[in-house]
Amino acid sequence: MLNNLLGIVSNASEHGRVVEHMLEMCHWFMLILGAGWGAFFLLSVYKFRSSKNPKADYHGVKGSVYTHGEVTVILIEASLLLGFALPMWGRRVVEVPNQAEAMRVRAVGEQYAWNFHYTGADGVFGKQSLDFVTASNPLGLDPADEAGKDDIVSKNELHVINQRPVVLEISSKDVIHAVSIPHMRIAQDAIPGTKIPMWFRPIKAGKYEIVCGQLCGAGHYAMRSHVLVENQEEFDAFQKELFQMQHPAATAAK
Amino acid sequence: MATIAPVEHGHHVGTDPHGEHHHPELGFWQKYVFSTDHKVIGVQYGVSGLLFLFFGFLLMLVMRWQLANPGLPVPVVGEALKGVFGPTVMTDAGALTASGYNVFGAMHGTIMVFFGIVPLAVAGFGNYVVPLQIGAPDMAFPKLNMASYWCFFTSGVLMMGSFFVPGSAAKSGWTAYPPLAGIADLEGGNIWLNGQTVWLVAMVFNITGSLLGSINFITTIIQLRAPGLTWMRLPFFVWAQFVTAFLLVLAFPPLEAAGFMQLTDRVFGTSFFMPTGLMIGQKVAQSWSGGGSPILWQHLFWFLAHPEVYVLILPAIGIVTEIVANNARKPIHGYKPMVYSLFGLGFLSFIVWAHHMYMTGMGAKVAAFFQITTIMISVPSVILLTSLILSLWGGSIRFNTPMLFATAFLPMFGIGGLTGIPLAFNAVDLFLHDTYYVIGHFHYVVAPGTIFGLFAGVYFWYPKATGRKMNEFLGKVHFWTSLVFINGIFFPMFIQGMAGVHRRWYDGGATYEQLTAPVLHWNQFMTVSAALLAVAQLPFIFNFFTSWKLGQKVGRNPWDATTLDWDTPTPPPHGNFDKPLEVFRGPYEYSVPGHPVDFHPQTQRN
Amino acid sequence: MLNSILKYFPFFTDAEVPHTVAARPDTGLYSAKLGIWLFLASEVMLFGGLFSAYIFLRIGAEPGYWPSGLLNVPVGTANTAILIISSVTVVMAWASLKMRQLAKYKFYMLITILCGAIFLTVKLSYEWPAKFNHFGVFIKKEASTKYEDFLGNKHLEEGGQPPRWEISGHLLDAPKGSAYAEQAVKNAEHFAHETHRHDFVTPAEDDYVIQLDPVNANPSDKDNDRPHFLQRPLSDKIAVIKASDVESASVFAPRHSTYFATYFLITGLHGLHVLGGILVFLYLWLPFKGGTKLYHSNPEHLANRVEIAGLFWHFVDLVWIFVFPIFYLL
Amino acid sequence: MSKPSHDTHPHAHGSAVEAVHGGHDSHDAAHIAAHVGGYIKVGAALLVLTGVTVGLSYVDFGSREMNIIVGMLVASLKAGLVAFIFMHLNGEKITIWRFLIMTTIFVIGLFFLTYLFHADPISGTSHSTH
Ligand code: HEA
Ligand code: HEA
Ligand code: CUA
Ligand SMILES: [Cu+2]
Repeated sequence: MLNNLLGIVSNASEHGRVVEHMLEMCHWFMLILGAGWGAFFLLSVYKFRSSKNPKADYHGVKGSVYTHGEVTVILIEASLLLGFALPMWGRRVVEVPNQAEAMRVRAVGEQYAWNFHYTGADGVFGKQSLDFVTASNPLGLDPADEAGKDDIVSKNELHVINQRPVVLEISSKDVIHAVSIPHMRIAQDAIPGTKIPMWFRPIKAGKYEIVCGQLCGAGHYAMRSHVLVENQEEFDAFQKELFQMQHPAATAAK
Repeated sequence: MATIAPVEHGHHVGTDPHGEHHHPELGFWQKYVFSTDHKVIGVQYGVSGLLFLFFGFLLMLVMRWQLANPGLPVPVVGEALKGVFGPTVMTDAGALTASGYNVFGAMHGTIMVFFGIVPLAVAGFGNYVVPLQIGAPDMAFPKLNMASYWCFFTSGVLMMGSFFVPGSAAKSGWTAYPPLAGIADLEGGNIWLNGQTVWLVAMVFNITGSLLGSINFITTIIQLRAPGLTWMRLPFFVWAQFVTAFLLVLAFPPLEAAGFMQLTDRVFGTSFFMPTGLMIGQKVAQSWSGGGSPILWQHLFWFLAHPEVYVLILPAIGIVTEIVANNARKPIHGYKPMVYSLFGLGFLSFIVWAHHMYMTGMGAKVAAFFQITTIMISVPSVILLTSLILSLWGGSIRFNTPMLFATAFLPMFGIGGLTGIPLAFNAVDLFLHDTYYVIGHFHYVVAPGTIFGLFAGVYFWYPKATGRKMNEFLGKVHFWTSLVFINGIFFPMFIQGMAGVHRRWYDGGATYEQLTAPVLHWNQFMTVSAALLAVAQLPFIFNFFTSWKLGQKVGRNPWDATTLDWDTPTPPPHGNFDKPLEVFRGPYEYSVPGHPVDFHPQTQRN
Repeated sequence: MLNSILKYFPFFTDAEVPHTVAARPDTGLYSAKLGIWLFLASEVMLFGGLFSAYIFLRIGAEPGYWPSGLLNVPVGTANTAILIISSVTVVMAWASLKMRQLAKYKFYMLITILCGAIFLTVKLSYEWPAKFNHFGVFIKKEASTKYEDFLGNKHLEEGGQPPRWEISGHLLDAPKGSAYAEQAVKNAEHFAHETHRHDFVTPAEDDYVIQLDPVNANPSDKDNDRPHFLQRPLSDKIAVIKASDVESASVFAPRHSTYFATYFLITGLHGLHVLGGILVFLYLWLPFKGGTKLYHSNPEHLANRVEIAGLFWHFVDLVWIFVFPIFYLL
Repeated sequence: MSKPSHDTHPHAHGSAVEAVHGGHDSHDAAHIAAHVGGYIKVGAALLVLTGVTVGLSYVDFGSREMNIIVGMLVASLKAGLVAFIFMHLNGEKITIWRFLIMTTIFVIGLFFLTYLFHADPISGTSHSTH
């Protein structure tokens, strides 16, 4: 509720609900704490202004209510931490969905675009090498590699299948970018030289913006791409279309 | 030494006729420019800090214009800006370019943090007030003190000069993350004379200045306390400076090391932060041998930069504490827990740094560690803030200008601090990282937080430094307008952040139609608030300069305060004190039951 | 007024700040002593940052990209000994002053300064320049089998050792009249040209002709599995390496590899500290107002200064004690 | 830091006694003279240990890591000698000890945590090249 009041974007991923829930609790905690403190603060300021209370009391507040207050704060924070935050992160980084269940996509950033690399039908990424990189082969796919014969690469559009987990293997060619998809409640830096997996499970079909979440140069603000959450048929159609475009020879042979 | 006879003295409001000193007159240069007197150096630092703050604010005004009106020429001054900053930064029509936006953003952050707040809060107030409050004739190493300022000055000149090198100043954020910062401005340019390289060199000078200053502070506080001024009788501001100085001494050097490394990456082609196979355009970058790690920079940077944020806030908390005690006319509630909290904060701030790096792919163990420490660090902050709020209870609060700013500091810091809590949780930070929510979080702590604290300090100690008070009416105008407009800038940031608006966007988010549609209109509101905030500073600037000559004259102790800084002639002479000192009690003995007046100075025997 | 303060702070110096010479009773310290230790604490963090970067990068380095045994161990050992001796002499110099033996002080201080100077001279005249004559080529992994004769990766694998991707030696020393002479001269020209501009080379269009280091000349020799104490001369074997097989090539300059980058940065910064120390010692040794002249007016003050400078010097020695094994031996 | 510190080490120079008298006295000088022989012995030990470091680096302790650990242990021993004897840390004042201990904790944190970051990435992270 508080989240909505603050205008949070709608959620489109499974774990997003948990994130939202946690954020909601944080905000309630902050609101109550802030309101309590604020009320006390305003009361003190009003009640003890010198015109009304010309003589100050050397001893001030007595008793230890405030110690209890502080202990409560600590307890609430600790429970948020131990009850939600830590387990959640543990799940996200350890329980990465397996090969069979999830779709794997490589997301490779460059100034100022995203390349999304799909395995194609065989489920295996083709070999890549820096030597093969050209403008038309931005990921340096080895043309001789069998596993790469059915791979496809899409620019600035990530197609995923509704309800099926996606593991993004995020990396970058030049500087640090970040894949941030507010609707999916995820973000991960794209660090050159490192490939980091990050996963989510979309639960609502639609087209959502992917933000480049790290300053990457003058074009950073416009490095926008989209994630398209589709059903299986739409996805297959997309895959086929791209395959025909990127492997004209193979298509012709068939 | 301990047996020296304590000196009786009575009520000592009013100037001391014997205040002037008996030293040989120094020339102008020695007295005001290359001075080793802590007060002169304090004023030098303070005024430099204020000017840099103002400049950083002006940069931000141009940026805020751009955010609200993407691509439109800056009104009135657009042409002039083009003339000054050149074509990288401004278009012919006088609008900010995308590079220019990044230049201004990086420089706003750098200038505000390292050239504005730290010099004003730590070095300015620290230099001026600390020796006075502990009853010392000067800092422990006066020459080093001077060297510190001139190191800082050099770094300031370099940093400002960097606007005028080819390609303009640094444009990779104040965080200067490589590889972006490593490759910036190198192609075709001069490897030495370009924004990022000059930024690094300037930072090395800045850091050196800070280190010299901090060593001096710590030594001074340990060695030069007046007799009887035991540790638990120190004014809280001194404690705050003490811990701050330790943060600087121990956290800055790793950044200095990192600065050297980025420098050699840029000029000697080493690859500390450059991974193998880096491609620029579609070509493998041959200038680096590879094998480095961009993440290493982030570790070394945040190892400093997290303690640095406490460097920004602690002096302000110290100032606010002084002013709250003085104007509530009662002792601080929980002085000792506050001191322990300071140490807690100081200690913990060294082991939380990776909460800025949740996005870099950390595993469950490391993430758990840093989340736990980050949550732990909020506890001492809560104690500090709670103690301050409780200190108001039962007081007889005088709402003069310093007190207004100090009072407003409390809820403002509260909002900033509270919004830090969701960020501390890794899984939530996934959603909020690098959005305007973060920008809102930290501006609440640094702008209406720290800056208000510093304004309070300026109004409070101005009479000590100049012998005249600043105008109360103008002060109140300054306060109320600033309070309203500054919230007008920063509160909407939380709303934008929740909607997914990210920082460092040249067009304020116009490209991302889907995300920003519901909240884009706030940009206008915030920008107008920022402009009005600028107008609201005019009374302050006017007041600051005119009161120097025209303000109401005051004596030694215009605020009826208890600490030693109010026990010197106003303004204090070279050597500071005109009488032997001995301290008999804690710093905030206000409204002591049975005492005839409502304040009991530390030096008064009974 | 001044007098009344003076009475209160009996140890006023010209800067009018107490505790510059004599200790404050409750801390037992004179200010500069505290100051230098704080400075050293910050230095610990500075070198700590650098060493932690070293560890981070070394752990992250792929096998075969962190060379060892390239530095001259006898020279390094000698330099270590020299620094240690200077640490002894500087503490003796301080002790002599404390015992008010000016002549002895001057003698020990002189030795300290000389040791520092020798250390730096060895660095600047031999150790660093030697690196700039030495050349290494990292072979692309795909191409490494072609150069198995020089890399010996099979042998290394059998012994459970990390692979080797680098071939090193002298680029300029192809024997006159040999089949490669012409090629070598061409490379030399290209190379010299490049080094003068920056201290790194972009791969030449031409192939590299290298007179090999003994290790690369004989990579499968068990003898070469561990670095040698004494460096052995170049072999007279020559390798020709195709430019297209090269991943990166450079003299042993900072640019060469992350190992050399850290080596030059840390030893460079350390060298600057040595230089700083020498200058301070010179000042304290010569009859300046703050130097030996001070002995006659306030010997304790001079002793303090020497103590402070000495603490700094010991710290510089202490850093070297770690630098030496890390870069030379391990 | 709140109480005046008392020397725990009787040989500490710059003691409170000296401070009050403003410096040197014969008592002090005698102490120093007693130390001088010690300095030379420590210097000799350091030289020997340098030799040991070099020697040990040619002994195979089973793995490179072990060799590094052994090397670092010897280096730490040497560093300890320099710090405690030459830099007089053994008799140093409590004030200095306090912040040096802090410094040590933070440096170790810096080393350890950055290392941990390396050792504990999100599972499945890979580094593409060297
Ligand atoms: C002075 C500066 C300052 C201070 C004090 C803080 C304090 C805190 N900060 Fe903040 N922070 C910054 C400056 C500061 N920060 C900056 C500059 C950045 C961004 C840098 C960049 O990326 O460019 C940042 C970013 C930042 C991040 C990274 C976000 C991201 O990039 O994704 C995180 C995450 O954990 C964080 C957490 C915290 C926490 C937990 C505190 C805690 O210490 C807060 C503790 C305080 C409280 C808990 C308040 C207690 C008060 C009450 C309980 C009373 C309430 C009363 C009323 C409302 C009347 N901060
Ligand atoms: C101490 C730090 C500090 C301070 C005080 C401020 C103050 C302000 N900041 Fe800034 N800000 C940063 C540190 C700070 N900022 C950092 C680190 C970043 C990130 C940079 C990056 O992305 O790399 C940032 C980024 C940042 C952004 C995001 C830009 C982007 O990501 O695209 C915005 C946007 O509105 C902003 C706005 C403001 C505004 C309106 C103020 C106002 O509050 C300013 C108000 C200032 C005053 C009220 C003081 C004026 C001074 C005087 C009046 C004194 C004059 C007196 C004499 C001359 C005697 N800041
Ligand atoms: Cu890519 Cu920002
Ligand atoms: Cu932080």
